[in-house]
Amino acid sequence: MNVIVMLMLVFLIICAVAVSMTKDLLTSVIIYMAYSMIMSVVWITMESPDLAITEAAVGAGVTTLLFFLALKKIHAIDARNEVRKAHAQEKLGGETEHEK
Amino acid sequence: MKSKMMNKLSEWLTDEASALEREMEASQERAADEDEAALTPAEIRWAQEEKEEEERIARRLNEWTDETGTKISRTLYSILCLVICLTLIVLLLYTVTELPSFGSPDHPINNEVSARYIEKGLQETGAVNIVTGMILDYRAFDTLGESSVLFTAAMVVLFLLRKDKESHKYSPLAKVMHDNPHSDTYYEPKNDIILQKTAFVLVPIVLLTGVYVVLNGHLSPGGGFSGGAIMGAGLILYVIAFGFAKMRRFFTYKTYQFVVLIALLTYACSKCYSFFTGANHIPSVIPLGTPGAILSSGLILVLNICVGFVVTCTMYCFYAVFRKGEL
Amino acid sequence: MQLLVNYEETAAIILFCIGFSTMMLHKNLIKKIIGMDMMDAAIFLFLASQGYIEGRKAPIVAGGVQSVEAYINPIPAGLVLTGIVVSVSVTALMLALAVRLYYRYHTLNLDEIIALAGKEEV
Amino acid sequence: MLFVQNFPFMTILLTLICAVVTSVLSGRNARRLTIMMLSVVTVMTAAVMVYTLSTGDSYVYMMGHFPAPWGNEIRVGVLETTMMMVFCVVILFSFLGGMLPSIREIERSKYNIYCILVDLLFLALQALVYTNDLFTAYVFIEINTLAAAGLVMMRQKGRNLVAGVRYMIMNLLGSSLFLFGIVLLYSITGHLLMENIRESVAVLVETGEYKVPLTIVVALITVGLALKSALYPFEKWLPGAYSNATPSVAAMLSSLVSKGYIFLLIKVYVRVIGFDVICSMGVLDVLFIFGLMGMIMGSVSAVRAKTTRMMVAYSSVAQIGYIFTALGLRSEIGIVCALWHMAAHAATKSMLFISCAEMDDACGGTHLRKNLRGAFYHSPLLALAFSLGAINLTGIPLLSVFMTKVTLVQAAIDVGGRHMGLVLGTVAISTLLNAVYFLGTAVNLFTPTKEGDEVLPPTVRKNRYTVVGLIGLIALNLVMGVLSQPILTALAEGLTRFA
Repeated sequence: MNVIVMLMLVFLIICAVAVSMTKDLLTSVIIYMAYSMIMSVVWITMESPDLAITEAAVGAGVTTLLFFLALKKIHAIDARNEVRKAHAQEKLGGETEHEK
Repeated sequence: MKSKMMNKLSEWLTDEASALEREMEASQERAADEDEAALTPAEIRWAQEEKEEEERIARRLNEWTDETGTKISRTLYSILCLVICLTLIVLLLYTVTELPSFGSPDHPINNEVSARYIEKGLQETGAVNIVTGMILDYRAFDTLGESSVLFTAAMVVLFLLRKDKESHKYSPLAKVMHDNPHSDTYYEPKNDIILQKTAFVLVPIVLLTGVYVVLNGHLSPGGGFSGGAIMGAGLILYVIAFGFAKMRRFFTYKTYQFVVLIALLTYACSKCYSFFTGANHIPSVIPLGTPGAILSSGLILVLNICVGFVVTCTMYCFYAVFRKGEL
Repeated sequence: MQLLVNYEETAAIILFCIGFSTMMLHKNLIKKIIGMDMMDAAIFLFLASQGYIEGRKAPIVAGGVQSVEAYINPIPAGLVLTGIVVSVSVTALMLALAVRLYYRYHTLNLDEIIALAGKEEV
Repeated sequence: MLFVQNFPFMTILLTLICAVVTSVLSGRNARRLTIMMLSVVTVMTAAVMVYTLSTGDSYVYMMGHFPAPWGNEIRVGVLETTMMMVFCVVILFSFLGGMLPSIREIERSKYNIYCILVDLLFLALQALVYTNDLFTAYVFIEINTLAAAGLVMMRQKGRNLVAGVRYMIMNLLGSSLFLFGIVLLYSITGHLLMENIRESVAVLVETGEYKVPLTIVVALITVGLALKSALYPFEKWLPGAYSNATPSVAAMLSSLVSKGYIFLLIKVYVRVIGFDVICSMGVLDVLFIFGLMGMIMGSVSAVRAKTTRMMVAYSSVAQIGYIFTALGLRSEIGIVCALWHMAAHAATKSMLFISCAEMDDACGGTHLRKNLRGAFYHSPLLALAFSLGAINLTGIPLLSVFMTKVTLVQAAIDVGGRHMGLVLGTVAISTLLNAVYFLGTAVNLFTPTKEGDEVLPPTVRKNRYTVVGLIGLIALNLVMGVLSQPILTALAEGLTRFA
């Protein structure tokens, strides 16, 4: 039991470092979801089922969903975002004009 | 005499407010009509002077920071952060070595407070789940604050993301994205048969689980918040599968407002009652019931249901506002 | 070695510091938000680990047993429950703010956003 | 239990109920309800204040059916009610005085959210002032932070959003550190209620156990709350947030939100840990040094500011420096001075923010030197309010801030040694700088415009809300100036019972 909990804690730390290191936002959000999931299992091993249920429903469920929605809105998921490209060009043009 | 004065005062202030509002409306309309030509020459000159000066300063700043400056400050900042972080880690780990061993019963926090919760909690609150009894009865003021935090966050999110004139005016991208019929905001699934069939089975199960967790909050793990989050997830699944048009048939912004209003008012009023009677040493008349039955533990069941409703609505509201900008 | 005996607390401290440095060092708003969340979760892990007692059960009265020796300490669990709600509210607000800022400035880099905001007229 | 003793609990619940009801009202009704609620709460707080002053004693009020270490409770004493009274009056008149700009600057369909957030801010402030439990304090700190961030962003301009996000990041960092502090404190003492922690800490100090953890706890809580109240090295978020927000919000933030955190910090020092324990830790020296630096750096930035609002915002940094310097003097008089300056600064700064924002509108521009000349001749009330605030903060006798400076110097002389020299020197420099920027501006307001200058016609007509708000704030400042000695005595007495 003790060893399993320790392994999960090590996994939590690995997850945290990975979230910090990954470049891609979507990947880091998914890793963060795994972090929440493991956290809820750790809480079960610590005899706090209330916390485990809440963390599973909120941390791994709703929070991650909100992160996905936010990413969808800022088009980090959808790389084929023409609106953004068009606007980036417009912005670049605007800046070069400003520099002149 | 007094009421007359109050009336007069309120009339005086009300007149003022409506006059102000009329004026604001008129001025907004006027502002929309008028062009920049309305500026006086003096204003234009001042604006120009201001702009020139700012540009001069900006140029100087840019020259200084452009290449080396930002890099150096950035590196310094990173090093500072790392140093702070390392100090923090060393100090806190040192603290951990001084704390009592993990899992040992003679920890300072295992004192008379927790002993009473465990030994008398069932008789005093009627809740089998001691954690629920503790947060909704012994430490109810904290939990009232917790619900207010959720309410505050919901209000600020609504304020930030609900569509209005202002949010489109300043951002071309937002406008394009809102007007684009293919964007996520307008996308309504029409015939995604797999999703719909799955949701048809799953949504009732998820909602029922949520209801079970809320209603059994005082008997088993869970409670208003976790059950509410599960029910909110059920509603979100429904909306993903069947679209906002169907959802609107029974859940609109008005529903959201009404449910949250009623639930929070019930919550606040029942807490009002129990705080008032508690502080004035009046015994509470609400029966605690037989421990273990579903209709037991007095106000805790009511509070759990209220919190459940608030959380369900708030979670769905977060989803809808993030996705569509309206409920 | 006390650090290994208190392994839950040690892990919580390490997670807290990883969250702290993620929040301070990354320029990206979403990363900052995740870092903040991890920090909060680490504090909750620390708090919950204080309440655990070896060999005892979750504080749900079963079989009419109401002795202190039977259950773990319920207070940390209750406090963490409150804390999780606060943390999720904060996350939702910060994400809404990030979306709003992206609409306005088309970037998530906080330094760029501050620079852009400094340039625009009042 | 007397009926009047129920009032603090009733005001808290009333504020919450108002906030909830406001969510379904239209903007106009929301405004009316909020004004009514604020006036009722002010009257009730006044009643409680009279009661506590007449008995001179404090009482605890159980929030629920269970006594102290098991249930939550609030504590009401002279100190709490006096501070709360000032805060109530300030928030009421700031809300009234900033009404016109708020109507103009906030989207119509979202006006009721502004009222809700003001209610919630006020709720959190009351709970912070009255609470006797550290975890409750954390929960209400979060409400305070979220509501304040929402209020900063009310205008929805880009700069407001940026100010909001900087505010949120700094404040959330602060609350995380504060939370870690109370979690550590809980795990070494086993209590969350202030009195019980105090007993445990006394035992710990006697036996010498947990010496390092206790210091770390104090450091974490201090840094967390200093971050949130914008002590000097952490003040980067402040000018943007204060100068871009709508004036009533700027007034509330500068005079209430940061003061609530400092009041909590004083509570933690005096009631939770014990002031003599804190004095032996060296945390106060750090606060003292940063307070002094804040006094100078804030004033220097204010001198260089180009708009009135920026100037007033930077002067907040300097004034918070005064409060922390007074705290760092390690003496009872120092704490009394800090408490008094919190009240005096709250009253003055809210008046300054509201009058300067209205004056910017009245003069048709925000530039400090060009636009404001001769403002007295077309908007006398605004100019009078602004110059009253300005000369008050410079420290003219018979007004409230003068008493702060006198008490601060007195406390420093009592302490003696290096502290005395540093305080005397810094107060002198800071007063000089204050005089440069505040008196300069005030004189500018009364200078008639010359022949050649173009004068813009006033763009905004005077309105009764502003008049009521400003007259209320002016009256508050004058009353505090006249009654400064009795109030200081009451605060000192309250402090002895506070511990």
